[in-house]
Amino acid sequence: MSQHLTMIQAITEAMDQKLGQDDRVMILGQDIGVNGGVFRSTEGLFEKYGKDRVVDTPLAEAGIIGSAIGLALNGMVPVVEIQFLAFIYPGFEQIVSHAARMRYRTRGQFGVPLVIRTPYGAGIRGPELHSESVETFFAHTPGLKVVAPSNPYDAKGLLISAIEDPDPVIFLEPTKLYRAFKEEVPKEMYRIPIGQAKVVQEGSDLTIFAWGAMLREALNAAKKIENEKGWKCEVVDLRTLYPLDRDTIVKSIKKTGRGLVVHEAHKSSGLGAEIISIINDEALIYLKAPIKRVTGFDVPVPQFSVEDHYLPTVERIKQGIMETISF
Amino acid sequence: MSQHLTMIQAITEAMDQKLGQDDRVMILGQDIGVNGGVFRSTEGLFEKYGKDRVVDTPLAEAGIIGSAIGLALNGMVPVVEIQFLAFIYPGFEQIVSHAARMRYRTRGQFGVPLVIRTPYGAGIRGPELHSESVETFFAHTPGLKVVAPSNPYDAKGLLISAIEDPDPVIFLEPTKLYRAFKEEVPKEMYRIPIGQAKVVQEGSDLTIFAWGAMLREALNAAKKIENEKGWKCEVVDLRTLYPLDRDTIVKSIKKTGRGLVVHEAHKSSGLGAEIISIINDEALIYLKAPIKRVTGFDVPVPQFSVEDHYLPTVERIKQGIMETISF
Amino acid sequence: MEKTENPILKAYSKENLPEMYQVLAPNGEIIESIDGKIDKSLMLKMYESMLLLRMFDRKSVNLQRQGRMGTYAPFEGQEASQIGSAFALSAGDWMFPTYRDHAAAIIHGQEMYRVFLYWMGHVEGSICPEGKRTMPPCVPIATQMVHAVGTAWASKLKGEENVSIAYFGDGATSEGDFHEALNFAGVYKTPTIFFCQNNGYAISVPFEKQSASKTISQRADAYDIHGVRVDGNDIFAVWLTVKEAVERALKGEGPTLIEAITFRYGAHTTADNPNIYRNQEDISTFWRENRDPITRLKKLLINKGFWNEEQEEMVLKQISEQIDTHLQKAEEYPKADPLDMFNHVYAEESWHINEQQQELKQILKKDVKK
Amino acid sequence: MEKTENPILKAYSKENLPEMYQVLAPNGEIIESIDGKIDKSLMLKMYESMLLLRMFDRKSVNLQRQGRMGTYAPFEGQEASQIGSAFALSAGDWMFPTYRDHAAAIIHGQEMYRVFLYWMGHVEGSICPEGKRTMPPCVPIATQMVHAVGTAWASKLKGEENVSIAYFGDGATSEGDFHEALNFAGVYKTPTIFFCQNNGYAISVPFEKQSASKTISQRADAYDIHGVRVDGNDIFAVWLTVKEAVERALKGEGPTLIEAITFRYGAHTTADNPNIYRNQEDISTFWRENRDPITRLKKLLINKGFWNEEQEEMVLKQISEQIDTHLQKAEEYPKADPLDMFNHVYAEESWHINEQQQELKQILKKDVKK
Ligand SMILES: Cc1ncc(C[n+]2csc(CCOP(=O)(O)OP(=O)(O)O)c2C)c(N)n1
Ligand SMILES: Cc1ncc(C[n+]2csc(CCOP(=O)(O)OP(=O)(O)O)c2C)c(N)n1
Ligand SMILES: [Mg+2]
Ligand SMILES: [Mg+2]
Repeated sequence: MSQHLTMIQAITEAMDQKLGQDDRVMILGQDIGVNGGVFRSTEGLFEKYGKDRVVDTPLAEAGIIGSAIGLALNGMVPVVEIQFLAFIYPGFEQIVSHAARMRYRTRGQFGVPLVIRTPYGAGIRGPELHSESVETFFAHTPGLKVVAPSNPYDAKGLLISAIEDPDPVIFLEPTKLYRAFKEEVPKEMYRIPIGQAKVVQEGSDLTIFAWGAMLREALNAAKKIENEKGWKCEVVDLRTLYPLDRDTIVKSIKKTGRGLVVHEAHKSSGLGAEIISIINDEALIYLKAPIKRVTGFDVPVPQFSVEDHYLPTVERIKQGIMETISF
Repeated sequence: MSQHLTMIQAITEAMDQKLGQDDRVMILGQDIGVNGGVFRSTEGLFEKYGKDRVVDTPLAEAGIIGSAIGLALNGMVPVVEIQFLAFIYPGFEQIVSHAARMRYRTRGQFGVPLVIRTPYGAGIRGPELHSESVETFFAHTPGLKVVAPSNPYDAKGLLISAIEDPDPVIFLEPTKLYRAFKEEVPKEMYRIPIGQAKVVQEGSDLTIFAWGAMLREALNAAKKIENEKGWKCEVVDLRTLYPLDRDTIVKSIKKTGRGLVVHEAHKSSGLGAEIISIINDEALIYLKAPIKRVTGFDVPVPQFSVEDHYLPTVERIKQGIMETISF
Repeated sequence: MEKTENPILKAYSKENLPEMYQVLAPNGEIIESIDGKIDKSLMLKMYESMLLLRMFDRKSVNLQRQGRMGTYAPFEGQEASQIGSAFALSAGDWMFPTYRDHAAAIIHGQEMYRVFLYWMGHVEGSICPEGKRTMPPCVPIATQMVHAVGTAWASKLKGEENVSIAYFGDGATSEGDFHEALNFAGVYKTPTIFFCQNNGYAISVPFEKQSASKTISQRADAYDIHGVRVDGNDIFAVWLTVKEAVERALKGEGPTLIEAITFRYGAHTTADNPNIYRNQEDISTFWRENRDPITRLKKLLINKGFWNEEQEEMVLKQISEQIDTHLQKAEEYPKADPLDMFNHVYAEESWHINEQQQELKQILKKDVKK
Repeated sequence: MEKTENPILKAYSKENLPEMYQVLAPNGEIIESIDGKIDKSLMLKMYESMLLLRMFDRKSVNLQRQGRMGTYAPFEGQEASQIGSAFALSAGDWMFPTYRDHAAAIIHGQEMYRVFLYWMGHVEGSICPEGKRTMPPCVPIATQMVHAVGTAWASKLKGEENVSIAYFGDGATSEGDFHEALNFAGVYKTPTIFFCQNNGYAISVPFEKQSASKTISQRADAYDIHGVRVDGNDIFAVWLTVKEAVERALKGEGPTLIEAITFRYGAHTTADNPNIYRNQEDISTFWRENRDPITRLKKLLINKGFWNEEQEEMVLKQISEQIDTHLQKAEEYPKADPLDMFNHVYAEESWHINEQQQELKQILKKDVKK
């Protein structure tokens, strides 16, 4: 059975179904209970599952994430919502020094099956620190997995996988896409494996790597460039940001010989750098041009009146494609 | 006038001289007062400058860094010591969401002239979380500068520059080198500009990029390879990790056509990736082989009985060089 | 749907009243002598300021609704707390407000048009007038509290007679930074005032879910610093309390934690729907009718013959014009230049930022040509 | 060189004594009835355990000096706190110790040879016996406190009759995590015991520089949870206090914050030189002579005729053998395989880690060939 859902609805449904199916699953966060979440991602869950399983927590991220680690150690499967990605920092130590390392230091004796969901990214006219895209911090931390869906279908399937994963998963939800469009989403539970990218559009002239909200910009730019120049871009949705799906990345580049990474995060030490390095390792001789990065700039994500200029635009992506192809 | 100093002595001297010269300079941290620092980097300063300028703080990194931000806003020049790099996480939010952004959001009205010094890196048989090398976190944060000296001379000159810098500087001190060797260090104050790498050894066959404790491994490997194979490696000490000195990186690669990055940090999204991406951008066509990364592995820095195997070794670097040259 | 009882009503209930300092009762009566402390002119200044800032706040909510401003965090109901506290400060004092403390900030020298610019997402919305120490609104909860320790500490070290005040909410008291700030201030006896507006809610979360502790002021004891609980809708009580805290701070007696009991009538921000988590209609009406900070002062002023409806009308007209002037200034303010985002990342220029600025410049030129 | 006065002596001074729970006085006298609570066999178990762990601790310091172990954090002087508290637990309870709490951990089921392995930097030094819930030593200060909230919360949700106990020091009380943990435990009334060993110092920093507050137990009031101050060198008082906290927790009455006043005789770790920051000789001698947890119990046992020097000698010999057996086991334990570092990063394998493991394998093979 199928239905049309926004991404936020797909996310709610994933949590709803896991809560229904598995007693160990709990949702924790600020305003996620009675209020149903500031983005309404947990709407109805408090009423349905009660205050012990859908928990309005105090305003303290280390407390939330740290106690979720404890819950996970003792048999629960906590799904934490952090209200915006930048507000994860007070809990950063708990993530990096504990969640990511517990299995390792106890040689598998204790694991932390924890999911941390958080809206991320710009483009919603948010106030300061509501638009960050710091996936690099987590993609540089062994022991974590990092996921970022670009559409409702993937969001549901990836979130179910994340909740079922025995290890901590940072689940980044592109705020801008929460209600941007609806899509066919199966009613039943299904899983999209963590660690697998997806070739969203086949092409032969150049590969665009993107994820989250940038995927649509990539697709738009690809369409425009095809109309204008006739070049066919392959578009790869990475979906999992750590560990990266190297095979899909390399295979595509070997085919097209040209590539471009689009991300919201700052350019310097953004994930684009890792993708380029993987290509450098595996497919250098296939390259007909440098892999271009079209990214957020190396400035703090600015106030929203200029955020659209901070973000990669179709125009900038197109220009990147042209420069790469005419290199 | 000159003297032979270890790196830790050079660091103490830089602080001593700045404290002596500039009333606004203060040192803050755990055990840095009466005790002179757990590595003795502030030895004698408490006695010389008193408890108001060399301050034993409570055990709370957000409190230390946050109040140092306030001190900096109100005219002081705080130099904070964090006892080990991994213990910076409780203060991570203060660094990323405040120190790095204050100048930006107030359009230059308020700056944060703050230095955060911290020992980093493995190889000292330290307990868990005493050996991290997470420079990436800071090198991905616009508004910060990141510095890592590899020798006593640079340590003193860079620390004086950092203290005089109007912006926040993360000053990473390779623990392993604190007392590893002595070097001629001028008695007088001098500065090494932030943002400039240094070609430590000229060569023509391949460039090795390194910093901190890895520089010596790089030099050792270069020497060995020259003896064994006759290949001449150029060795570049990056010294400043953010912003990177692109010109020096690119110039060297254009000359040698081959490169290798050595760092302690995990490979995935380590700084090596950014260096490779800069080369990809600027010098792809000069490349005769992929730029190799010889780095810490993508695992939590392990317990010390095996840490030497986690760290890049001369053997691994040599092998990397051979693979690159015979590509 | 479980709607939690309003915890603030509990705070106001008889049992709790004894520990809550009150001077001007909700019915407009003075219940503790203010002779020689608060004169007519100060009363009028307080009153007019509250009127001004209530109008400002309502205007802002409207501007957001009309799409002329982004999300906005209203403070209606909290005027006495913010204005009473700000009135107790001197010009050189350091103020660390949150996203909701525009009334305090404006009293302390911030300009209204800047606040508009801030919520319009302008890059220059966080500047305060030259020489002022009214810091930008702090967004990450509780983080500003340690800054106010640092600035106060520096004042003390330099022998400058200034205090630092940090504003924060009831929710903020759960964050680790709250604890670290109070503890540091206690250790270094910094002239810091921790001013908590306990409006009963952190967005949707009532204080009883935030902590098992009954009051916030009691936490001062954990650090052996001074703590006070005050009726935050009583501008006299707030002013007197903060004034005393300032004096204590300047005498070297260290920090004070103040819990001001208040209430926000409206939504957490314009993006929030309070009806989901509280009986918004009932509870706001109750507060407006029984506890309003402006009404109670008005009653006093009228009783004393200091004020009448004519004056009110005139002042409201002036206020309206004043706000419009600021709005005009904000809306006519040069549009933010996207290229500005590359400035002030560092004091000095850096190659990578310069190049990225050039890159965007080229793109923007192209856009214009099209 | 300023050497700060020992703040712990102050804590032990007359004025403070009233609020510090004591049962077994330093002179070996029982000052509060323990009838029906502590019998001979428990006393002897406590005593022998303290002997064992003191020997273990001294052995460890020696092993470090001989280069057979890495840096080590000694606990000599704190045996009553650690052992008394651990004795009050049940097998299924969750324990979150720090780097200094090996006595507690060993009583709660950790094996001595594992502790040796831990400080030898072995990759398998953090495992506890199958089925036990003695967690690895926590290194980042105060971070384990929230874990003990979480595990206790889960016990409560599952209806399991277990408490969780977090060990931490006086220094840890300054971290934000301390505050968040106590607050969360208060809100969810979790069966958590926060056991603070106030040994007066965080490395070199005396508690008076850590906070302006006089005690740590008083902080419980900030969260409306239960707080107690106990003589941490009095194993009976510690045991009774923790037992009561366990009962309270299991009755659903929520968490307890316990401040146990104690002292470490030695260095912070073997890398530390305490002479720099305190009159190590004077102060340790004072404590050893006047407050030692073992001596005072021994006095009682001898007075009661439960113990004599012969027994002591015999037990010490047994202990020494027992420790040697564990040491041998640790030293003969298969050397850590460098390739192990690639295991257990995730439950499932990942290409990048597998390849890196292969890479190192090749390098190691080469090394062997040479
Ligand atoms: C560290 C952090 N976590 C979460 C948020 C999201 N957030 C913004 S306001 C708010 C509630 C604050 O409540 P309170 O402190 O009572 O202040 P009030 O809004 O009532 O004035 C939350 C959770 C944030 N800004 N920062
Ligand atoms: C977050 C963090 N900051 C700093 C350190 C370094 N450090 C290790 S032990 C210690 C002192 C701890 O003192 P206390 O809590 O009193 O425990 P004790 O060592 O006395 O048992 C410090 C500062 C750390 N491990 N973690
Ligand atoms: Mg509030
Ligand atoms: Mg201690």
